[in-house]
Amino acid sequence: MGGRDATMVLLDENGIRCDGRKVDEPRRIMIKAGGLKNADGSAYIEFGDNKILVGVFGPRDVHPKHMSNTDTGILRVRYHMEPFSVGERKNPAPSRREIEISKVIKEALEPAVMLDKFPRTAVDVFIEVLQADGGTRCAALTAASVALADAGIPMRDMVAAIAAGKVADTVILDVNNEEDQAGQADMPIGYMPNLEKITLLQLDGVLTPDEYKKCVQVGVDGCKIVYDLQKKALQEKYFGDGGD
Amino acid sequence: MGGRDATMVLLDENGIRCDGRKVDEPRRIMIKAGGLKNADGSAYIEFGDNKILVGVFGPRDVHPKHMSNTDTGILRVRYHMEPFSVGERKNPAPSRREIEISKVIKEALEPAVMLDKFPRTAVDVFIEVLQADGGTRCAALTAASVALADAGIPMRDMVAAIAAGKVADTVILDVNNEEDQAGQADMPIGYMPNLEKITLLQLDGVLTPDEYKKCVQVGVDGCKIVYDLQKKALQEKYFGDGGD
Amino acid sequence: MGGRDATMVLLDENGIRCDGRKVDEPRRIMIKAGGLKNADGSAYIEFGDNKILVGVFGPRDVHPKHMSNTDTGILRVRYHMEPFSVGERKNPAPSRREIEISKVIKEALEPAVMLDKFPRTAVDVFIEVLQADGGTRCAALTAASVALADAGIPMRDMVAAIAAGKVADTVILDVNNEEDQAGQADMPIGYMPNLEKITLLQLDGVLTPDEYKKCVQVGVDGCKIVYDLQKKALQEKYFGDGGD
Amino acid sequence: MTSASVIDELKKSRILELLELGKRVDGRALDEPREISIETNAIPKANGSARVRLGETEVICGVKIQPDRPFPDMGDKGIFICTAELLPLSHPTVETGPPGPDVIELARVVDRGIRESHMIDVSQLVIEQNKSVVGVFADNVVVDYDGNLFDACSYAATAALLSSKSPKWNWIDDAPTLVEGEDMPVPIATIPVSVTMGKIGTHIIVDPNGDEWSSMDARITITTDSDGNICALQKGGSDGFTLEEIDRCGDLSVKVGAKIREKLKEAQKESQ
Amino acid sequence: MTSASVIDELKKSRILELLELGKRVDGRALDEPREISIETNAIPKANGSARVRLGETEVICGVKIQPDRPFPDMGDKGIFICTAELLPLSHPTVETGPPGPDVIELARVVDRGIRESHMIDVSQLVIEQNKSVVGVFADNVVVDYDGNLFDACSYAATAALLSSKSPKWNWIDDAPTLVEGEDMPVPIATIPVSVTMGKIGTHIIVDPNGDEWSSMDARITITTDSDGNICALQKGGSDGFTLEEIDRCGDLSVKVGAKIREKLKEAQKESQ
Amino acid sequence: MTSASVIDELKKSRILELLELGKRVDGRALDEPREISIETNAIPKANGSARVRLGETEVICGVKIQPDRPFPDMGDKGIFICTAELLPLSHPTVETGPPGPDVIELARVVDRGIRESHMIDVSQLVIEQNKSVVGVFADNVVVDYDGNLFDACSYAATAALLSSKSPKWNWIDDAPTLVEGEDMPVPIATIPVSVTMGKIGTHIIVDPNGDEWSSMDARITITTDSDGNICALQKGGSDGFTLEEIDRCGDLSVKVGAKIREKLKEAQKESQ
Repeated sequence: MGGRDATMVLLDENGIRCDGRKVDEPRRIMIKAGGLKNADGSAYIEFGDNKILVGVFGPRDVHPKHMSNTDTGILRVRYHMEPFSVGERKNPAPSRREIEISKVIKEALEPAVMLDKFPRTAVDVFIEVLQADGGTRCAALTAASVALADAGIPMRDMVAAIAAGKVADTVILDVNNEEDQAGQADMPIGYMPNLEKITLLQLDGVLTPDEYKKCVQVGVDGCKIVYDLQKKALQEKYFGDGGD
Repeated sequence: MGGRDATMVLLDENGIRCDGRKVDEPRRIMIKAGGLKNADGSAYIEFGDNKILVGVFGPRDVHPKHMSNTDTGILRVRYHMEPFSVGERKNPAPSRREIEISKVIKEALEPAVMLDKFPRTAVDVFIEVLQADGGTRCAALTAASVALADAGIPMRDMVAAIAAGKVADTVILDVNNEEDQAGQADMPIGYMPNLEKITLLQLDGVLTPDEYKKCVQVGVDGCKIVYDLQKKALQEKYFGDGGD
Repeated sequence: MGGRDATMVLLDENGIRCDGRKVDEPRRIMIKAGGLKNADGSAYIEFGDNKILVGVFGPRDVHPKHMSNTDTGILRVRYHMEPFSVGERKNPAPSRREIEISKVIKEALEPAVMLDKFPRTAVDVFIEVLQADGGTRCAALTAASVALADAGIPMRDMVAAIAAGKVADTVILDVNNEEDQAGQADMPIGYMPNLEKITLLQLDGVLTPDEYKKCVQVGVDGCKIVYDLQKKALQEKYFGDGGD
Repeated sequence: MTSASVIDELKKSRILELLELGKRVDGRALDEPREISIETNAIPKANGSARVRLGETEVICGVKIQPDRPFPDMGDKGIFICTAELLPLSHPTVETGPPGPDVIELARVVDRGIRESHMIDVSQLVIEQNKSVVGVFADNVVVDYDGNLFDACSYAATAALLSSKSPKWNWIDDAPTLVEGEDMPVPIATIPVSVTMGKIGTHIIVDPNGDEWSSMDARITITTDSDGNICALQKGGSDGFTLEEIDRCGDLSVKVGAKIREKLKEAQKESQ
Repeated sequence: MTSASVIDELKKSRILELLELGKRVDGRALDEPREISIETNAIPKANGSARVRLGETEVICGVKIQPDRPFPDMGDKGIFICTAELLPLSHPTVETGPPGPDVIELARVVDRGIRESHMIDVSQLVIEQNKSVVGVFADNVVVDYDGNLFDACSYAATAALLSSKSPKWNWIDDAPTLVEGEDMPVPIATIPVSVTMGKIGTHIIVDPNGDEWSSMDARITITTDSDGNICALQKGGSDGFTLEEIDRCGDLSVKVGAKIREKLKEAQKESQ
Repeated sequence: MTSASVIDELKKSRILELLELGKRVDGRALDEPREISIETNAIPKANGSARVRLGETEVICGVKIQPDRPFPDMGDKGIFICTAELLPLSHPTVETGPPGPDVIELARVVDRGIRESHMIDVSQLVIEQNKSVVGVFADNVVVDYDGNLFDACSYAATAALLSSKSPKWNWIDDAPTLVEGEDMPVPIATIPVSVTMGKIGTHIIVDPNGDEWSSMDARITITTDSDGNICALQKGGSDGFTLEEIDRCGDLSVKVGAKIREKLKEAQKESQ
């Protein structure tokens, strides 16, 4: 972070970003509920150039038994990147980055899922990144919420996610890969619009206290846009339309 | 496969191979039943320059219990090469090749073993390649059959094995290391002569459909030669003679 | 071993060693009983430039159960070096050397601990080498005995440890790092002064049979010095003085 | 993917009953593979890719092409590696963690079928002899499981390779240096096609679906090349084949393989 | 460190009860961190080191500085890596073996806080461009656990780095060669301070101790630099924060961080 | 190899009873090793090899000699590594998988005995200083277990090394290049012999067999060189030795070792 590549123009004099977007404009987002045949629920998302598939199984028995909890269900999340999803072929072994993101997404989903409705059992969320651009964790979290809903898991709300950030001293919405590499800050945000709670929040890069507050606000507003697309995807699957 | 080394003469004008054999002539094969003191059954084979030791334990309890099967016994096979068995010292960790060959040999032995006679238990076959030439899997499978018989495991038949192949556009029996490296095709075959069933079959290299059929036939005929040597080895141990 | 570095003067004409000590003089040894808050017992030792922390837990339940013993308690020891404890940063994965030393220290402590007093349970000894000089295993064993005593584990005796060795054809006490690298022999010794038993003994390097016997004697005498310091450390903690 | 439940036993009986009448559970002829759909360039950022559906089995293959160091004593040849992985979302029984023997065999058989056909001419993949070569990695991931991963992965990898464009590198200042704008197709010598057959009782069926897969006694995967020659084979499962059955499987693999090769050629054309 | 015993439930009730009255179990104000003691040069043979006590949590950090090969495409930058490990003597529940997700997250958050602040100017850590760089490794080990390892490890690593002296190497005969007697401080650009806050019910508390840690619903770790800017953040735990709470935590991190930065500066001075 | 069954207890009582009478279960004197048979060149394709039977314990050692890169700061020395592995066919209790502490100790003690004797003169194993050296790898595999693997592996490795022929390499074009037809014996400086003694009650016995091994309270392995000096030692087991016992074991190792060294020399002669 922090002006890594000074030669790239991230924001031109008209306030237009390197991929033609305005500062508060998200990339193209396409969400599809369902699609997988064997999973209990699934979703597919294209978020800019990210392509991510999520499958959900459960509630189902936990093996070994002692990993289960008599009071509550447990949520298990695996975030995984395909070898061909990134620039240089990724080693198939799970990286420390993948393990951390799995944990962060799990904790972002937990407030949304009514775990107490299925004690002793587990719900498994398998996230597969087929093609990665900037912001895979937000795209993954967004799709995971839809897949959980598609699986009929009881939920308090859905988590919508998008990143805010800073390039050329300007707060922007939805950081892409170039902006993440060459920009000044990247702040992924996951938000439940109905419950008004931020459940995922991270930051890499330098922000003044004021920029920090602005980023959070811009991110939360962006999540509301994403949330509408999540609902639309579910409506399309279950009612055959886009909610119009 | 496929003419890897054009400079080597694999078959001369008199139909003699690089190690002096005729096209349908196996290498020197020596099989000994028994030999190990702690194993329930064992065998040692020299097949050309291959030197392979096999030990069998069981039927015995399975740990952990849930790996066992109440209806049938299970066969477990480990094919393992010593660090000093090959040209360049082998890393001691099990390779993917060893794991695949273990599975292929296991499935080649299963039709011969009366697994239903020992439900809930396991028979373990440990194959140790002390020195490798071409065709270790055939030699190993041949010796494993003898070791199982030596352990008194109830069997429908023994599996005899040998490779057919193609060098200099000619179908040959019992591919050696040079022929495997520089030749055109290698087809390991495992065969139960009494039940007339092929239980191991693999192929690397290019064959016309006619050559394919000829290879299988040549391999099956070779297995019958190996089978006689297996029986002789058991007779030698249990009746003190070579069955003559 | 064996004169690895001929240029270093390990013993001068006055019988003074490279760090100014006499041949039968140990390095500065400081032992502190207790110190850790969560461990059931603990000790800290500075032995020359070695700095080692030991924590003890137990007797406590064993998981999985089948690892426990209905007749006796079990002792488990882990010897572990921090990445920053040695010259070149150590890879965090446990090395084969660490696994062997863990076993050697465990077997050196077992004769001192009344394992039969706590059947079905385990006592865990965790040794952390913060800074390594020559002789970490002796320092670790010495501190582990004190930590076991501090945890109130019933003991027959304490094990005191120090190395004897050979430099410039002379038998010496308490081999330091330079003497270990450039000297002729290193013999770590663990000894229970009350029970008069040697419970740890290793040797790297060449000794005549006479030197061998002399080394053992010098080491045993050194252990008695260490033993007094162990007792003093416990007295200081439990009676507020150094036993004077 | 093993099982021994009552339901499974009933399924197997039903499958066998139908086979005695010359029929299959899904209405196919015994020598008829399921419908194949091939979508190339599913992963645009990869150098090549394909999403293949074989009935309800679905596989995505992405190809990455990048400079690599040659293997010892192989300094005049590039590298080709094909892998296969069962994603846990493909079936409720799939476990995460290191691959077991089944998946290792799958990956090695798919790799060998393509490698032994000499589809990729690795002698053309050298940047600087003994120092730097081109590595071609075709990684398959299974996203939905309904039997016969061998063929589904093989078709996905082959289609992905046929659609691949390789960048070009020159050897400058002791390092491989990318030459912009010179992407070229990967050098292809033949199109391998694997055909997997299951044996249930005494019946041989082509392209077993998931229920057939868990009911079968043995299987055989035979790969043929564009000349109709046989270039790789793997027998599996806990029963054997007669000599006559092996011959028949060979013929089937040539016949069925030829039809599937046409589909792969079509997909290649569409990708360009 | 998870638990669900009756005692734990009682503890949580008691903690929450007190918080309703504006009090904490150990008498601190809600925005008050525990006492911090910093001892530098605890490991004299390392290039830098510190032993930090945050209440009864205790961490030792040792810094090793040595030549290394640069990461690919990063030939003009040195290497900085910060790790964290829970030693099994730090708490009866700690297990040996490879680190679990909790410890991996801990290490990565501590590393990122320091890395993103640009504390270490890695562009000055080059011995020979593209061939040899200086690697700075700050390894934390936890020797006593009483909650909030994020901050304890962060302070230990920062104090250890502030006290570090780096050897100098020249590039001679294709190898990095040590120049004797030219040890210099590591190039430091700013002093990052992480502040971790827990959320219990609707209360935000700074620097949760062990009992508070196992009772809290969510947490947030915010790192600020010497300019009072925010440079890294990690939310954790199974609940969320309101927008207002996030803003408040940002303000708290600046305010509390500034005080702790003074302590780190003092420790740096004492170490020289 | 641990056990606590009733049979084991009975065996131990019987062994101890006999020892009180000065006798052993298999009729040997207390200071008498079992019969040793040594067959060299058991693995003709290796650079050296031996199959050693010590009573009913049987070990095969193969030596591989090949160019390698030197260890850091050891550019003027070749590499010698000796390993040991218990094959699962050697005893019903042996498990596959990564080696446990027992096997790691075994391998390290066997390696150290040979290494510390300076048997192999590694300073002669340099192809090109700092760049390429000769690596000598002596890998032991245990094929039948009946106690005292320390000595059986040590004799197998020593006999295999004594029978080894090393190829020669020259440094040509920045690579080690094999010189045909110049195989030479490995440079040998001394012949180490390890002697392992068990302590049962107050009795010291040489070369414990399997039943004695599982009954003994402690053990000691002492390696001597051709000059009759002691060059390596390892105490093991859950009891201690008195000073007097340690002295006596030293004497025994010299005396017994000298006889075994003669057998190794014979085997070396026969191998040539």
